[in-house]
Amino acid sequence: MNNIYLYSIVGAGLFTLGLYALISYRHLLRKILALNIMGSGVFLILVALASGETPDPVPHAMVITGIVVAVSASALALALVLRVQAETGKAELPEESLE
Amino acid sequence: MLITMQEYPWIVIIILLPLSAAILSFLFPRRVKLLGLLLALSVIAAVAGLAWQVIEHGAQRYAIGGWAAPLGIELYADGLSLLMLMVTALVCLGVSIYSTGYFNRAYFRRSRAIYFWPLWMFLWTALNALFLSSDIFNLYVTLELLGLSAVALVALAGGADALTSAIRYLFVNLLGSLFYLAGVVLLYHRFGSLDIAILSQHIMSQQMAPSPAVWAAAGLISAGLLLKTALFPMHFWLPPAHASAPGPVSALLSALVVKASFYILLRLWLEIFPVESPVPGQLLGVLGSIAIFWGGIQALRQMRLKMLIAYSTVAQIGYLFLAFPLASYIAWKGMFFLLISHALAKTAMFMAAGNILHFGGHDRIKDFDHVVQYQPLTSAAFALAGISIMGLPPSGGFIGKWLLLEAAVNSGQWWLVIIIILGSLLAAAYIFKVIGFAFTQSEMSHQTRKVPVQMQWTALALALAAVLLGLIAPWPLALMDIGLPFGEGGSG
Amino acid sequence: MLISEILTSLLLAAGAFFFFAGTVGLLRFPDVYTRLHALTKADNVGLGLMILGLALQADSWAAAGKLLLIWLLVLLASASVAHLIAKAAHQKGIEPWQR
Amino acid sequence: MAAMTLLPLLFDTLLGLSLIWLAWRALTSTDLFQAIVLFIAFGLLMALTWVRLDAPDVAMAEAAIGAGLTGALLLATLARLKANNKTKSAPEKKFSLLLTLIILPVVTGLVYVVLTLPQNTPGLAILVAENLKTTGVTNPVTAVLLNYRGYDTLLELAVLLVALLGVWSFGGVPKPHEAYSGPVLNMLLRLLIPLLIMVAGYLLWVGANAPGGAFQAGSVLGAAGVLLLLAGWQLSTRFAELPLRIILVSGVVMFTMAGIVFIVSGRQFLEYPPSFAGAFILLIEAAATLSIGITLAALFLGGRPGLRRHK
Repeated sequence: MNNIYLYSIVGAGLFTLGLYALISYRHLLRKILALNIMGSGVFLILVALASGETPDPVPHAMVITGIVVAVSASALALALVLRVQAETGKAELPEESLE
Repeated sequence: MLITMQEYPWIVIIILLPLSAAILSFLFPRRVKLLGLLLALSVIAAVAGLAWQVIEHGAQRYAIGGWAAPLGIELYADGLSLLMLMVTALVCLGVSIYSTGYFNRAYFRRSRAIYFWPLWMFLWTALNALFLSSDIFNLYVTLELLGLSAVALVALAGGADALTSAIRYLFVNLLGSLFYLAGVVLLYHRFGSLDIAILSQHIMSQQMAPSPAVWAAAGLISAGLLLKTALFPMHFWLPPAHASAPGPVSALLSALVVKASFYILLRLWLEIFPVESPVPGQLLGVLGSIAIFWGGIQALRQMRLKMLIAYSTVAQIGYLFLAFPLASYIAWKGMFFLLISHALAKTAMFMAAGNILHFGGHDRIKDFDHVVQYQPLTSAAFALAGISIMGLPPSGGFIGKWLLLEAAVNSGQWWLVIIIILGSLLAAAYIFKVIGFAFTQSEMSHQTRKVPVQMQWTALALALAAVLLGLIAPWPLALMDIGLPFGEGGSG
Repeated sequence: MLISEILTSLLLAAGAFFFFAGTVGLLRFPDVYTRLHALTKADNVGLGLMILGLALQADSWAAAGKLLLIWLLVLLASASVAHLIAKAAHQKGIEPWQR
Repeated sequence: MAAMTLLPLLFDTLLGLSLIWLAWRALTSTDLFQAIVLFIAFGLLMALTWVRLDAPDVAMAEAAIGAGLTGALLLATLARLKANNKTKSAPEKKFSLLLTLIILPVVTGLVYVVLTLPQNTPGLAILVAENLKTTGVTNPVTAVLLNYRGYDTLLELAVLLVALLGVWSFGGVPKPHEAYSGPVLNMLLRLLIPLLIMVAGYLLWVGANAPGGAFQAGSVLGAAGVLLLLAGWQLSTRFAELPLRIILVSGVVMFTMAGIVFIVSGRQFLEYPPSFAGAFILLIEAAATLSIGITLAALFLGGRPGLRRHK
């Protein structure tokens, strides 16, 4: 049963790895990659904890829904990146002024 | 065998109406404006039907697919969700009339304008589904639907700053949803169910210290939702997004979209999170008060009217969080009433700003040119909405702030009293600044454009509604008592 | 049935060896064309051996047939992809490596 | 005996470590193209992990949508970005020390909390299994997706539609891919496209009682669409307007109409009559497969097909 905990720890690791990359990199494509990896991390925790002797199908359905939502969000984000680059000439977020 | 009038499943009809209208307006782009008006009227009728059912028989629970709670998804309509549905219906009626004037050929490129209607109706579907759902994973899906349609609507304006603020808004939305989902995962594996009612029974029943999973879930969900509600440290994305969006879209964002994630936080906070220690409440109260000051001061400094109104939203959201340290029965009701009146007032304000932008071609406050003379209705709308934001009697804002003051005095937290009053003074300052400039004329004259009449009247009507809300206050306040959080389980 | 298990593990080992050879080729060879050559050749043979080994364990002829279909598909895909990459590289003007 | 139980553990740790390592390399590599390729490899390893956690449905969805389609979208965007932008952006770090101080407690907190969660709680598995008979399908995941939590799937199809609406609302004429239509690609198309469509049909049909279903079938159909678009195939403008839109919304429309039919016949919204449940689910899944496939291909195209090329 310890592979449940192994994969959920890997999931937690992916979540925080993605969070770190999302915040620290300015290129928009990297941010989209980071978000996808964070999503995979959360889904991994969700299914890993449910994979005991009686595999629970509800988390599987939730993850499939999550994957489709993630791909639609990524598609919208990528189209936006192209538009931002067309308008502002660079595919990076301007330096956020925190006021 | 057609089911009789009372048993009409209004709760489902309210979600299906905007969904089918969105699909129809996607299929037949030429008849979008008619569809928008028809949708607004039919949803108001459906909300009235649901209101009648809820008042007669109390909170409504509807198991979708015929499967009861732990297995299936349940919809739940009580006083809180009913009020939110009513405000959404009112605001969206105003937006549908306003948009027939705003998105005409002269002002907005036709190829872009036809996408406003289906996206807006999907946003309305997401709002209705969110206010009625009692399943936390379903709330995640509605939050995503809400976020994606809001981002697409912001990007509709098409300028460089609109697009950069749209993509920043998208990343903030996705990050918030992922944090929320992480919290849902922990709750599901701890209690084996996704339904709010069942979860609250589990958590309330085990009186011993809640396990770390519940605390972590509460923290993650709150962090995600606070990011989406733009509370003080995480508000950086709101002003550019709300200011650079098209007129009716910024009204929708400030009035409803930001409140939707707050609504979920409120419902989960009252029913699921076992908050014994006052520390989280105090923390939210402190962040709220900093938001009031920060938003107010930044609003005073702004050159552009729409940025000023966006920062006023940041400040008013701070007010909503003042109820958490009080956590008394009056405080929750006062805060919720403030939420409703702010929705109406802020929609009227952004519509007025849209009119001025449409009239003069710019919204630089310094260069307002005879706005009062040429745009009497719009200036009146802005002034009336300002009364409700400032909290002057008899407006709804006044009643909300008064109840909060009362709760603060009863619980003896005087620092809150001071903050509420100072916040109102700050609000008065930046609103009078705008009204002052409305009377002046600027040196350089620029050619003005005629503002369609329906845009002016809707702004005025919603501003009037925000003010008159204070007069009919007892009815909505009584309505809040139906259902869970305030009714039986009301804390305090 | 000990024999089929031994046979399967032998085939799997051989397949793994070919994959290993393909990877070494990828790392060691100087330019894109030779790497493509090494990868597609070695991996296809490796996969063929592995599929053969697994087909022995398959519980029905239909499953064995599906495994074979997988191998044919991979053959088709990797051959045409290798051609496309080589063509794109050539159009980009990458000269094949001369000693 | 110990060796046999050790092997899966070794494999799992190896898989877990390579997941983390691939994700780290993908996020911090200097070249964006390399980052995307590593991300696709990460997606495939994720699919392998789902198989290890005995979730075959999720594995197929992850491989087809998570790795395949998202990778194709990323590569297409990078190609369009590369046209006028340097992609060698070294990932300069900003306030990284402060960040690690924030991130570290988050990860330790998460790991600690995950470890305290009780092991193999059955969750809703027993409930799903008990009522499986009346759902009309025997594959529990399809039962949850289409019957128990069908409302989630309806909203999720709406999310996909909103994403497409957003992409179309940005305007922008889709730059036609410079078609590499050489003889080899055409031969590949002639063989693969019919096979992909047949596999999609098979996945849709088998979804009722084995891993498969609307989303996996839809993504295979989407992959076929992407392949066609890459070969420079153009949708004739006659179909670009209403017929295309009807197919795009067919999934959501079929789901809602079925729900309304159930209400009119006196049941709850989306409450399938047990005797016809299987037939209704197959009907809805067929419409959903079609709309998901075409939507994913249209997302890859990145703009409204059939737009007049006004220069």
